[in-house]
Amino acid sequence: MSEKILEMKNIIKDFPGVRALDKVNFTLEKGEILALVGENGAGKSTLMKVLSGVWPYPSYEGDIYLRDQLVRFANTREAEEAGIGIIHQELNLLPDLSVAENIYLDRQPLGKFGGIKWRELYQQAEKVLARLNMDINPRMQLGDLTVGKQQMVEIAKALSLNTKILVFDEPTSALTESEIKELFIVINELRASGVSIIYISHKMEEIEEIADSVVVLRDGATIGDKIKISEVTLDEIIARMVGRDINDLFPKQEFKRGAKTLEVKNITVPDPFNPDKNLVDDVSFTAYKGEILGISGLMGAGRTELVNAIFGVYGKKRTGEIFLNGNQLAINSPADAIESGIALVTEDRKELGLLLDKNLIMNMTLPSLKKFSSSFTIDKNAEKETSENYVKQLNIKTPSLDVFVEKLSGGNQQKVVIGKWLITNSDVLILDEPTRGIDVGAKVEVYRLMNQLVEEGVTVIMISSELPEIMGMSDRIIVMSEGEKTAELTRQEADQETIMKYATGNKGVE
Amino acid sequence: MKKFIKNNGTFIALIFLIIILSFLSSSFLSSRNLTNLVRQITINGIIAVGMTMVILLAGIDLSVGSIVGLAAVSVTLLMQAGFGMWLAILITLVGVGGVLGFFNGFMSSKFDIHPFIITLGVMTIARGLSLVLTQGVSVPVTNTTFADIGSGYIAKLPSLIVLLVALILGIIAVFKTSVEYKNGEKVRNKARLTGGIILSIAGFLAGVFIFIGYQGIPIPVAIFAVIVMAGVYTLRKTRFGRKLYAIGGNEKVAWLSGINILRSKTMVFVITGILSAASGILLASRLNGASPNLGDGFELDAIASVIIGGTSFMGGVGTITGTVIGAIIIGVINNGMSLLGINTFYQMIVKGFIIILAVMIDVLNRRESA
Amino acid sequence: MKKFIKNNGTFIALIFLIIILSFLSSSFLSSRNLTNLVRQITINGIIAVGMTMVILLAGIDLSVGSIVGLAAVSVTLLMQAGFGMWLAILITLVGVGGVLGFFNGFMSSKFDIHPFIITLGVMTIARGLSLVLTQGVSVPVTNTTFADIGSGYIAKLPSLIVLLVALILGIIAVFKTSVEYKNGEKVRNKARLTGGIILSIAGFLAGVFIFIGYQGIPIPVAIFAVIVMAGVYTLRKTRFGRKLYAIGGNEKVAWLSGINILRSKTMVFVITGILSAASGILLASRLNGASPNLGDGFELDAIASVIIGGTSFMGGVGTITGTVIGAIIIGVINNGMSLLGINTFYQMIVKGFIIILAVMIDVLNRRESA
Amino acid sequence: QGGWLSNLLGDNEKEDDGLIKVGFLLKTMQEERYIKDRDAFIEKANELGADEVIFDSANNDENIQLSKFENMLTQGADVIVLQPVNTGTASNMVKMAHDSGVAVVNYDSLIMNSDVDVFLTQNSWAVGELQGQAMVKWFKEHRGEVKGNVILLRGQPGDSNANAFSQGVLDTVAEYDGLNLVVDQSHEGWSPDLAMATVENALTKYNNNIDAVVANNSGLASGAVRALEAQGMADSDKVFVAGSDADLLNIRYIAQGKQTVEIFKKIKPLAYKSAEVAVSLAKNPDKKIEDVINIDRYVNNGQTDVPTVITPIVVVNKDNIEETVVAAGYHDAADIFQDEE
Ligand SMILES: Nc1ncnc2c1ncn2[C@@H]1O[C@H](COP(=O)(O)OP(=O)(O)OP(=O)(O)O)[C@@H](O)[C@H]1O
Ligand SMILES: Nc1ncnc2c1ncn2[C@@H]1O[C@H](COP(=O)(O)OP(=O)(O)OP(=O)(O)O)[C@@H](O)[C@H]1O
Ligand SMILES: O[C@@H]1[C@@H](O)[C@H](O)OC[C@H]1O
Ligand SMILES: [Mg+2]
Ligand SMILES: [Mg+2]
Repeated sequence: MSEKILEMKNIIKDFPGVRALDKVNFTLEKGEILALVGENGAGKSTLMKVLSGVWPYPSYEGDIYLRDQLVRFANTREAEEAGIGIIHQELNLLPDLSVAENIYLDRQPLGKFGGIKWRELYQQAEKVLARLNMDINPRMQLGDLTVGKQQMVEIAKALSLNTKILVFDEPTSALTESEIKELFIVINELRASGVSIIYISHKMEEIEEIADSVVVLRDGATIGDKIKISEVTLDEIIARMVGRDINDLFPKQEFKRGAKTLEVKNITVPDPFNPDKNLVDDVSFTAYKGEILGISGLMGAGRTELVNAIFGVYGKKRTGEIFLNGNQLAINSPADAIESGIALVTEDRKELGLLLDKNLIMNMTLPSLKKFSSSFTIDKNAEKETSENYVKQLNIKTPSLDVFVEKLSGGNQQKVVIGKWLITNSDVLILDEPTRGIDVGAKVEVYRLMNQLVEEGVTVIMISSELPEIMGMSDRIIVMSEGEKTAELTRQEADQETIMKYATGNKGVE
Repeated sequence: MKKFIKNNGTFIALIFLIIILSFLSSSFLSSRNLTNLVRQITINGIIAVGMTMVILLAGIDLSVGSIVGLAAVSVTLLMQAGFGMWLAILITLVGVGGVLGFFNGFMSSKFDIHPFIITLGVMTIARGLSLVLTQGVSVPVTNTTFADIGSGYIAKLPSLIVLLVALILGIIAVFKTSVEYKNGEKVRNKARLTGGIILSIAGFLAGVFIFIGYQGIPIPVAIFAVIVMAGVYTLRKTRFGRKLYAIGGNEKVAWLSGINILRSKTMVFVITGILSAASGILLASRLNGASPNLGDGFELDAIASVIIGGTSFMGGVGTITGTVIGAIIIGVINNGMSLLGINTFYQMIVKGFIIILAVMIDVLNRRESA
Repeated sequence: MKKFIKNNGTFIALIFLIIILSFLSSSFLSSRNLTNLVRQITINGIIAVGMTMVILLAGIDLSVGSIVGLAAVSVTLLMQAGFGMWLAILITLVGVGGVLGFFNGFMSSKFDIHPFIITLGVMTIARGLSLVLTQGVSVPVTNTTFADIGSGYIAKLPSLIVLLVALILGIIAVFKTSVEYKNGEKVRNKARLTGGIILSIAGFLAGVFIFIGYQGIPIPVAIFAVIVMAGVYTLRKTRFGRKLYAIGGNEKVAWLSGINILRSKTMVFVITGILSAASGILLASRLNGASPNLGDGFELDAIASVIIGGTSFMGGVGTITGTVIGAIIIGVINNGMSLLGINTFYQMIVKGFIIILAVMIDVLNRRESA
Repeated sequence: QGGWLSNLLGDNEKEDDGLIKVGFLLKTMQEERYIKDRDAFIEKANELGADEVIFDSANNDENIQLSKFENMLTQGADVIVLQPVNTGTASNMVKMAHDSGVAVVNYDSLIMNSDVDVFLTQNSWAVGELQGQAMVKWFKEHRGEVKGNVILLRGQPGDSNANAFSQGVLDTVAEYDGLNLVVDQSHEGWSPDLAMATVENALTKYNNNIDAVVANNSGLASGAVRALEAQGMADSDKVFVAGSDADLLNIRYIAQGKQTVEIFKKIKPLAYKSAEVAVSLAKNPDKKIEDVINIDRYVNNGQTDVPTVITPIVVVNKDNIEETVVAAGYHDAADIFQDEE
């Protein structure tokens, strides 16, 4: 019954210093949901960019056949017209425009005299959004939506194109559980209507749940043939991906709880857009040496705001007290926080974590420049040495220390951000979604690293939206909902149901 | 309404300025002065409309002033050479404005060179061309009807009709745009409706007072009004206009969405070139002659109008109505200080502060309302 | 080496220009002309060093030319009023350059207003102030030693020593920077080492030919050299310099990494203000007097030098050596055309094209090598 | 009186408020001399009974000048004294004024193609001629023959005065075969620093074989003096240098023997006479111009023969500083001869 709709043959794609794709062969059937997996930097996104015209012919070698017909796209528009839609790994939307315009950018319905028919535009947008069961007003400015909703808009945009092949490049890294459920329903409907889907994700449970078959990429080449998902175990897939077996996905180690380190009292941040609401509402907690404190909650619960508040992002708008090792800190800016020994790995690495067009060294040493300088001058050799050390320690894949970090794959970028904060040698390390978008192998490395840090006496606080991760790695878990702390659970108390109960607003503490 | 409040900062600054000036100078609020004032604004205003689009793309165009000069020289020389007035105008619009604009846009976009440097080059080149063409000497206009373009008026009765039509169209537009959708239901935004109607009527009355109170609508003002309306329509209602916001917002995203960046950018510079040339032609007509130095420094007033009007240098955000307010502010400052007889040296100091202040009021106002 | 190739585009353009000019004009390559040429460059060059930092931050400073004028006027008037030369210079550097620079930086950074608009305002204000202070009249210098700053020379022997020291320091620096780390091992980059040594020696020989061949090193050139070295050092070696690249790269990331944005930005504008004031003082000294119009339009040459030198308007990318090459290109164009006796009108056309060409060669070159 | 309705229907002839208002619009204030033009004019006009002098200047911008001219009309000026930014593009202002029944007194440089009422000038086009004559005289005295290399430093490219001044110099050079015009360059913004570079480059190119530098104004000349000074040639016996406007710095150079001559356009006679004409025209709008002031000659501006009044200009050299600029109260002797410690 299978009808081959797409075939990519011997695709080679080179970047300066890297061969990202090395003779990749790849087929896709009509109505198939194919999972494309592999480590960070394996070449998944690159392959999809070749397919969707982002890398136009002849910037790659090899041939692409759509229904046995050779195609060579000169730009994304041509790929769209051939029925290929893609939802890129990064959001590609315009925050200053309305939701509807984002969906129909440059495809707005026109009236007789070339004027845009706004009303019709909004109606069309409403319809597409309805297909996703999304209650989003198409007139809203996109930037006013949460990241999750923005991601849904991006999906709506691809849907509106009437595509035959739809690529999802890590679509769920910013979605809530329920949004993911909605998305999967939509994907299944699409398959039913004959659309073929390529699905990229680092979340193995998702692969298992949604995909028909799986292709593994490693170092720019496919490993083995396409396999039916029913004929393979997750462990086997992972082993193919990383080239070795990973036995323990959450290598949690036990330590003895030590002294009180970070203690925050009554942290409150007002909502600038809504005087009756607080982004963070009177949150207090204590963290100790020798344990990992997890912060859980649904998307939009205010977790990021809480750690930002501690980190001085809101300046004097934040109220409440912060103590470190018993001393009260006056933190009014990130500089103050860093000075006091607090580090924050931000959740959005591209916008907030990295200088994309700077090399690894510059990125990694930025918050700790003072360490590498006597008086005014920077000791470049010391900088290089330290960076090199951390690149090794974190197993960052890069041709050299001199490449711009934008050229690294997502996971390796994330490791650079972590490295940047490790170098500060802070007492407290806060990680906001530290494993978002990174591959299984890398995740495990991050977890090991967290263990090692705890062992060295660093206080680790981790925000995560992935329940297995939170439960697998934390010693204690704070749950938040709508800016408030709703529970504080021990490792033993915390199971999926309990966390979800508090995350949806039931209060458990005080 | 939100947009209105956002632009309010500058608008309030303008109203404030006008009130102060009408106390300080008795002639300020006369029909005659206001007619002059509006006409004085058109030269800069027309360029600023184009500059808005350029800055929306996060670009800049330094060559507008030199294009003004070259266009003035060209239209005058062409008429001297025996070309009919309209043909001379057409050749100048296309051959000077269009060609130089194309060069600006194509070169900067194709080779990915910041427009600052390309238009700086063209600024120097076009000024050199004006000097070479005229041999550095000013050129008189020989055609007698040419002067009317810049100095003529639409007679009072037709002017009144034009204003009335504008009022009616304005009110229709207010009705249309005051509809909102809440949960799929049509709702009329009462505040916006009344506000809009009051503004329309106030605008109409001001128009009657200013223009009918003097000699009718000056032709350059009418031309400017048409250009502004075309500009507003383009930015709000056409795909081309929306592409500019997209490109200015994030060029990469726009490109991934299949927008032809090169074409849109080139087009914007062509439009700006043509508008600058139009401004130069009007100026030659008003002066009844052209000299090679005309337009020197105009880029600064145009850019200042755009920025005072709330368009962001980062691209992607801005409106032509804002720019018009910006241009009026600059015009009012110049006119007011001249009426007050302030020493030119002090005029410069005051003007500098007012430019900074106008933008600051706007910024602080936005911050408060945020 | 990579960096060198990247800057090569402009550098090649420069070498090209120099070769053409030495064929076209016999006096071009004389020690005397080159000494003049280098001295003519310093006024713009000093400002361009500051402008590089401003543009590194994705900013712009339009007020530099007016600060030049105000500083020239101020230092001259202060000396007339009986202040000693050094005191007058100090007051001017701090009171004119520092204060206006502080205003530029603080206002734009604190209130998040694009520096274009703040410095446009200050440009107008400072020019107005110069006019008010002088009543529009030019002011002669009365102090006789003041003229030496702009016109004097370091005698030949000390000049030679200075050049030798520079050569030695240069070679040491080449040795230091040609070390690379590969897998933790120190490796010496042979190509970079030989290239660097050849360049150092070539520079030394050129210095000897130019300066010792004429009257020694002109004092303004020495001042400029010190400023350039300090600038290069600051950007390459200091935390402050590193912060500028970070802020220019992504302001939010820099802030979250603990950098005080307000302080760094303000500092950059203060430095630029002080450098512009220094340039104005030198100019007054060279002219032995000041007129309120001095420095008019200097911002454009400074910005052009920076951009030709490969600094990106988007911020975060650029070097002072590049800017120096840019400034030399502009100086060579002006000097060359003047020696060739090209009609001023055509000079403008040629200059415009060369500016565009220089940047284009650079861009195309980078594209190829990428 | 009558409210806006009558205004709406009525005509727009200027209402007479009975006051004597005189407008005085200069092209710029950014040169030393213009302060003096303004002060002298206002002083005289007030003395003659003007109720108000509306003064303004136009930043050397034709478009700004047009606006300011309109503003003066709006303010009810009875007569406007106008120094055009550009002689070729000022006729429309005259027309606008006449349409409103306002007379225009043309100041300093002649407005082309217009029926301007009267023209008062210091004989601008004679500036270059005088510089040329002084140069010829200098050659005869110092070199015994009129033979040598001449540099012409022009002001703003395309400026109408720069063109007029330069023409006189070019005429002189053309007249003498021995004179060799080796450099002829314009300088944007009348910039002294650009002029200095031009002369430096010329000295290099001609191996210091430069005999005369003629500049369109004082600032340019002072740049030339500094370039010559660096070669030890700033000596009025070695090189002839002429400027125009008699700025203090240049007069000091003349006193020090560094510069040869400056053209001194006596400001006061021009400003006084203009004030006189303006006030009497305002008082008697219907009088013939010939009844108001003595006309020296009629100059054709392409449209009509304009009644013209000429006030003198003088060559200042080392020997007549006292009788010229000092006597006219233009500069203080103390400032000029201030001892160089
Ligand atoms: N624009 C580019 N320039 C240079 N190198 C690039 C570019 N884009 C990707 N690469 C390199 O190509 C390789 C493949 O990257 P790609 O983004 O396809 O990986 P990926 O499999 O999608 O990884 P991830 O799971 O982290 O998203 C990496 O080594 C990356 O550094
Ligand atoms: N810039 C902003 N403007 C308006 N509202 C905002 C802004 N940033 C955050 N919010 C709102 O604040 C609340 C908490 O935001 P946020 O998404 O950061 O929470 P979170 O728990 O950290 O979730 P995430 O898992 O996405 O990090 C949400 O209601 C969100 O919509
Ligand atoms: O007096 C001169 C004036 O006539 C000219 O137009 O501008 C420069 C001045 O120095
Ligand atoms: Mg990817
Ligand atoms: Mg978050």
